[in-house]
Amino acid sequence: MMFIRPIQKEDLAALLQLAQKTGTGFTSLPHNEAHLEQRIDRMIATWEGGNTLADQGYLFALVDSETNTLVGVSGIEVAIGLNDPWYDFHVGTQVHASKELGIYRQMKKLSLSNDHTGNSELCTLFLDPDYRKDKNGQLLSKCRLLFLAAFKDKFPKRIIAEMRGVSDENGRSPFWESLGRHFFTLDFDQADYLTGIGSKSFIAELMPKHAFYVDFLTPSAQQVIAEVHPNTLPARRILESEGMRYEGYVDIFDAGPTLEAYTDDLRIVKKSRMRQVTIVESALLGEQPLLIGNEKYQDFRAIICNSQVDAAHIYLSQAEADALAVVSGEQLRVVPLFEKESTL
Amino acid sequence: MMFIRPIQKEDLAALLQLAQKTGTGFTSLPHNEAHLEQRIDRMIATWEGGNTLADQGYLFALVDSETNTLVGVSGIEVAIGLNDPWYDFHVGTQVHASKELGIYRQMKKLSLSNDHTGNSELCTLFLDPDYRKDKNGQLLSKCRLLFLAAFKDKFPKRIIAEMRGVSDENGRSPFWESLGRHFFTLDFDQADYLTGIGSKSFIAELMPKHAFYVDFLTPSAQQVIAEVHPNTLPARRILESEGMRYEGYVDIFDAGPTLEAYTDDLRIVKKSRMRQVTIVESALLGEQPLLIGNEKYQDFRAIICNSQVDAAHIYLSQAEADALAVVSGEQLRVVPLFEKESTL
Amino acid sequence: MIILRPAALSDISNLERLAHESGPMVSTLPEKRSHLLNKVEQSIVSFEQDVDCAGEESYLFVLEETLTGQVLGTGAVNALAGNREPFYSFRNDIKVHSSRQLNVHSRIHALTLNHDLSDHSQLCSFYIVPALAETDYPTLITLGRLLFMTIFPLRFANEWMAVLPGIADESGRAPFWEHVGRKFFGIDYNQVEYYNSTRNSTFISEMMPYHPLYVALIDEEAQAVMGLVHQNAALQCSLLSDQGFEADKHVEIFDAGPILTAQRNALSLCQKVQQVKLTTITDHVNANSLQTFLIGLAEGNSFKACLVQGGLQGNQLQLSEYNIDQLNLSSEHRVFCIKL
Amino acid sequence: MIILRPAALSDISNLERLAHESGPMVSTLPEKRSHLLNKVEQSIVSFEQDVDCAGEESYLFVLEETLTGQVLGTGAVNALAGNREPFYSFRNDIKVHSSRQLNVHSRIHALTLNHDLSDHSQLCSFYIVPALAETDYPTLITLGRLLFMTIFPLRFANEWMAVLPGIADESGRAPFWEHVGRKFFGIDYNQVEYYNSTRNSTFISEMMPYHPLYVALIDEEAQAVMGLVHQNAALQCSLLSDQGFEADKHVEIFDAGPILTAQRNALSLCQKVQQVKLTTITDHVNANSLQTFLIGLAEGNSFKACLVQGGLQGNQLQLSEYNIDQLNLSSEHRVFCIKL
Repeated sequence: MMFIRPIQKEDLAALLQLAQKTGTGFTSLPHNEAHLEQRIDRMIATWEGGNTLADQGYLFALVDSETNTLVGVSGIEVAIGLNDPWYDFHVGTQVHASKELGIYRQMKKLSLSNDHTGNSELCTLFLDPDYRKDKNGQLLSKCRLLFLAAFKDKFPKRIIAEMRGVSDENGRSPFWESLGRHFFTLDFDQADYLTGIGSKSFIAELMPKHAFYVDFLTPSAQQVIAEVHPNTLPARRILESEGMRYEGYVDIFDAGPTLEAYTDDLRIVKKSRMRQVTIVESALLGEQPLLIGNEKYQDFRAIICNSQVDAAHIYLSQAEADALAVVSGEQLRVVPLFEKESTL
Repeated sequence: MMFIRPIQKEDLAALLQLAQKTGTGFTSLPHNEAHLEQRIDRMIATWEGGNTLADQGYLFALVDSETNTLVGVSGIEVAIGLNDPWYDFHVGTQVHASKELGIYRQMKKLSLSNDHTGNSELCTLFLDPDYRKDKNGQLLSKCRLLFLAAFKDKFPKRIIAEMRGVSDENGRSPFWESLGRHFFTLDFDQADYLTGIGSKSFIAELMPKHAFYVDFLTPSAQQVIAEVHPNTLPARRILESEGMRYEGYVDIFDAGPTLEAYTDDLRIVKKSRMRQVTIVESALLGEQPLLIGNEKYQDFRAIICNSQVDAAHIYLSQAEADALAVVSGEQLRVVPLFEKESTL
Repeated sequence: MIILRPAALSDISNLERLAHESGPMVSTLPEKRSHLLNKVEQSIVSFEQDVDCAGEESYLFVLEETLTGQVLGTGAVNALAGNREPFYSFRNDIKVHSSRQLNVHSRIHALTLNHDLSDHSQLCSFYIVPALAETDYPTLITLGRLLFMTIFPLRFANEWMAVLPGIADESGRAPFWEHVGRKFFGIDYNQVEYYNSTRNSTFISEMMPYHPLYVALIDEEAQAVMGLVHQNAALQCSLLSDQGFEADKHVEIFDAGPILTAQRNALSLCQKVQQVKLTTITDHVNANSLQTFLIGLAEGNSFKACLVQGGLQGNQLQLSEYNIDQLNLSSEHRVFCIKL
Repeated sequence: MIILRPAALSDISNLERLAHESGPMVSTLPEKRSHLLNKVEQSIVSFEQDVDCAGEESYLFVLEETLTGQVLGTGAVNALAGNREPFYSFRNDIKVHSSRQLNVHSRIHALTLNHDLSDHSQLCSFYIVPALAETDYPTLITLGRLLFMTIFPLRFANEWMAVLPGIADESGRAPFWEHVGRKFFGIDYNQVEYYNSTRNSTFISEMMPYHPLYVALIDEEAQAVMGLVHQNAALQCSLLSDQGFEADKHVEIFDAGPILTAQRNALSLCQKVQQVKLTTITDHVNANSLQTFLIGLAEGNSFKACLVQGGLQGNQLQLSEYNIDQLNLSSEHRVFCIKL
């Protein structure tokens, strides 16, 4: 069975191995042992209550209980931009109009912004390619929202997620070629790597500080603004189905969209309900897949299963209860896995 | 009975009389006959299908059926900023940080924006003071959202409403005194009047074109950013309960908040349902006040009443059906008047 | 004899013809009769007024062949480039972007819409018929105006400038406009040049960006022509450069043509001009020793200039009797000369 | 005799004392010994190098009483204000906001962070002990440096500038800082001046606004001091102004003190300086006819300057035998003088 738990110190080797499988455009899990170890330590310190807001973050591990191996991770940063500034481009509208000449022009412009300072960020989702099946991606992505629903008071009221933008098979981003390259002599790959190890703000210092018009970019750069890489489309769809939306902010390097929402508007926050655990010998299949998580902050667990559920109870097998680290009578947070399913 | 209908050519005199009762800070219903006549003509042309998008707008009249008098109006502009540019200030965040000096500063800045270009706008709500009772304000405000729910395809996907900002009993706006006055020699009253008659963009041309920091405004100006005038608080609460939110844009004169939403997110759009009219001799009171509108574009009507309603029907008295311009068997759009009420 | 003199109302038809010939190259010489008439009338008023501080005056000169009365060229001076309204240009600013960790200071060029030159006096509306392009008369039009400005310093600012036409092809396609202005206006270059010559400049603040435009983001074809002068104005450019005008960091906003600026006192003409008395050439002067002089004749507020052959001795400029006759001198005339 | 000469390593202790005395007024004279040492070493290297284009050189002079070896003042010149990094200032721009319908062109002042002055040569680190404030020696420090720059033109840019301290009270409270810089930095004026003298300027681009700051929105107390010079620097200011320096549209970014600029060739000192031969005063010269001269002695790359009483006849400057002895002349020395 696949389940989610907090990252642990012992996960370093597995995480490093996982990082090796990522490619260009995946900035937040660089193959760099010192960086990853520091990251794990910071996450553990957060769970232990030892970090200031600026340093708080959570990283969740997807574990295969059969083999007890870590096969994926996903994270939340609690409040971005409080150490290094957080940059993105705001896509604004500017109208140039002259009544006398009878001309009206509506132009898109991009301006460097720190507007998401202090928001939470969904980040670092990576799943071992061998496990890209059976709703594992759903679990890895959505467990974060379930955690957020359970511990809402530990998060600010807005959450964002940066989506990887368009690049070609050689890792060339049309947006970077048209914009960033003029301001910076690095290749996109290098810029991307620096970003992954937390040097994004260094690079942002060299980027255009004044607003500029989209019309001055190459057509291929214009086309990819707020578009995601084809491989990222499923991830985008998952988050959009959960209530996150593109609201006019894009990444400064590849122009991938920033999705955002008020946490209160997230489907999982609005629709998840508490149910009491009843352990049954042979669990009957319910009518729809459910995302289920416990309410234990330091030993958070989440799984997906088609359990039977009624107005007060959820019926689990012993194995499921074990994966969730609960015993009969405890409360679990439960929500349909998919938006389209009926409410509880 | 109070009911809503489209504005008519014959309403000019009544509208002019109503305009006389508004005060400073109510910019969109100036006491100016030519302006009001033109406005009515433009609205009628919209209903008759004769206007380009830029000129489309709707104005609804609240009528007391006892006396057949017009006692209030409320409007929607379909797509703002397509003739004259639409300006507001975007409230952004800028972070100044130096690792070496160990300094981190988060500052708010305001930038002139045309970002709402092409959005719809809820505008021009005014109710005769004698009629400020019995949910008349609710009807006048919410009938627009009901109209929008019924004719969604005629509107863009986002809608905004500008809320009147803070000014004192003499009509002095602290924000204007701290900012606008330096760039413009008019009093706030005059600027306000020019805005009402559609000259807002002339004034915007003189306003600061570059972003500036909120910290440079007087404390009293800083305090009123995104705050509404006490008299406008009820209007703000109504719109917020319907799903509109302040999202970081304020008026360039008085810094009143711009509320906004995707039309699809509006409660009335999401929760309104169709019910078939059944006329009953003596209508029984249902459990909650309902907002009810017909589906007739050119003869739109809306009322509030506590009708009985079941899964398929709504039970109305003859007088109510008359006010709604429907007969038995026709379909009406129905939604609980208040957010807190149970769904249909 | 060919002289440079203030335009008169009787020149209107001739000016109309020249404006038509000159086409879009001379944006400040409008084709429309009513606009030309305004320009001439404004010039007449400007000459008539006593001025002790540069203001809204605009002085229009024509090049006239005095025997036939033919008008062969034009040149104007605006006392202030931005008199009733700002004079806009693009300033090529350099912005340094610094990153401590990367130890980089990049120098980024950006064009900023500005009106720094509004308080400069402006040479404009230069045109000469093609037949005279290779003669000394372009020099007369250009240096004649500088001489006028030198002799009447109170009428002008201390800083002078001239906007030279930038690169555009015969069909009126200007690369800089295509890649910059067109994005904001959506109209042709000829069209905007016409608006520019006939409307007040408010439309520029309405339509043009107040954000700096990063040069690196401008199409290379347009970058390549920034600050380049149209070949038709090459002579103008070198005449002004020889005098001490320099292409600073400003370019014209529509075609990115160069804008030359100078401090009055730094101009060689201002340093070398001298007031002289005209005398008739005495027999013993050798014709070979004669040199070409630009002379300016000021009488009250009026001014004309021409080129003559003569010999300078002290403050005596010796001319042929024929030349002196043609100049129609009165005792009120002050005469200034400069050797070319 | 009191002379202006290049700083030597042996001056460090004296400089430390002066830096401590001068306090925050002279931001480019750091109190920290290691920084002072750097500055002196950089100066020594700069003097030793043959330079044919202004670069990273920085020249530090001290005012020395030669009998006692006491150091009584300092003055430095940076070959380029922004050598390895940009030199930032606020430029007071005027923006015109136009409205067609209202027929208004408002002129709006805004301060823009810029580094236009990076390529200017910069006079800095001026300090003199209070006891000499009323003497001619401040003049020696200031004009002596200008003379040095004039004699070694290849070492400097053609445009020179000096940043003068702006208004601050004795406790180090600068009104401009309180209402502007403090909003961005959240620290005291003394603190930022210390950073400014000891750190590279990247922190300025990190902390200061790249948007123009509208002057109208700045507190009036701060507006009132923009471009005003601190009373302690009034003499400096008038010395430089007399030479032809002008307060342009730039002010210092922390205290809004004036920044004076000049073109080298426009300075009266550059126009009047002459190379001379020193001779001994002959008996028949009347002591009353002696005048005060600034003289500069160049030998190879080295330079010193002092004030003397003498008489100038052609290219012969006659001094007393005593003075000539003190100057320690060699045959290699080139001598320049200017009458004060």
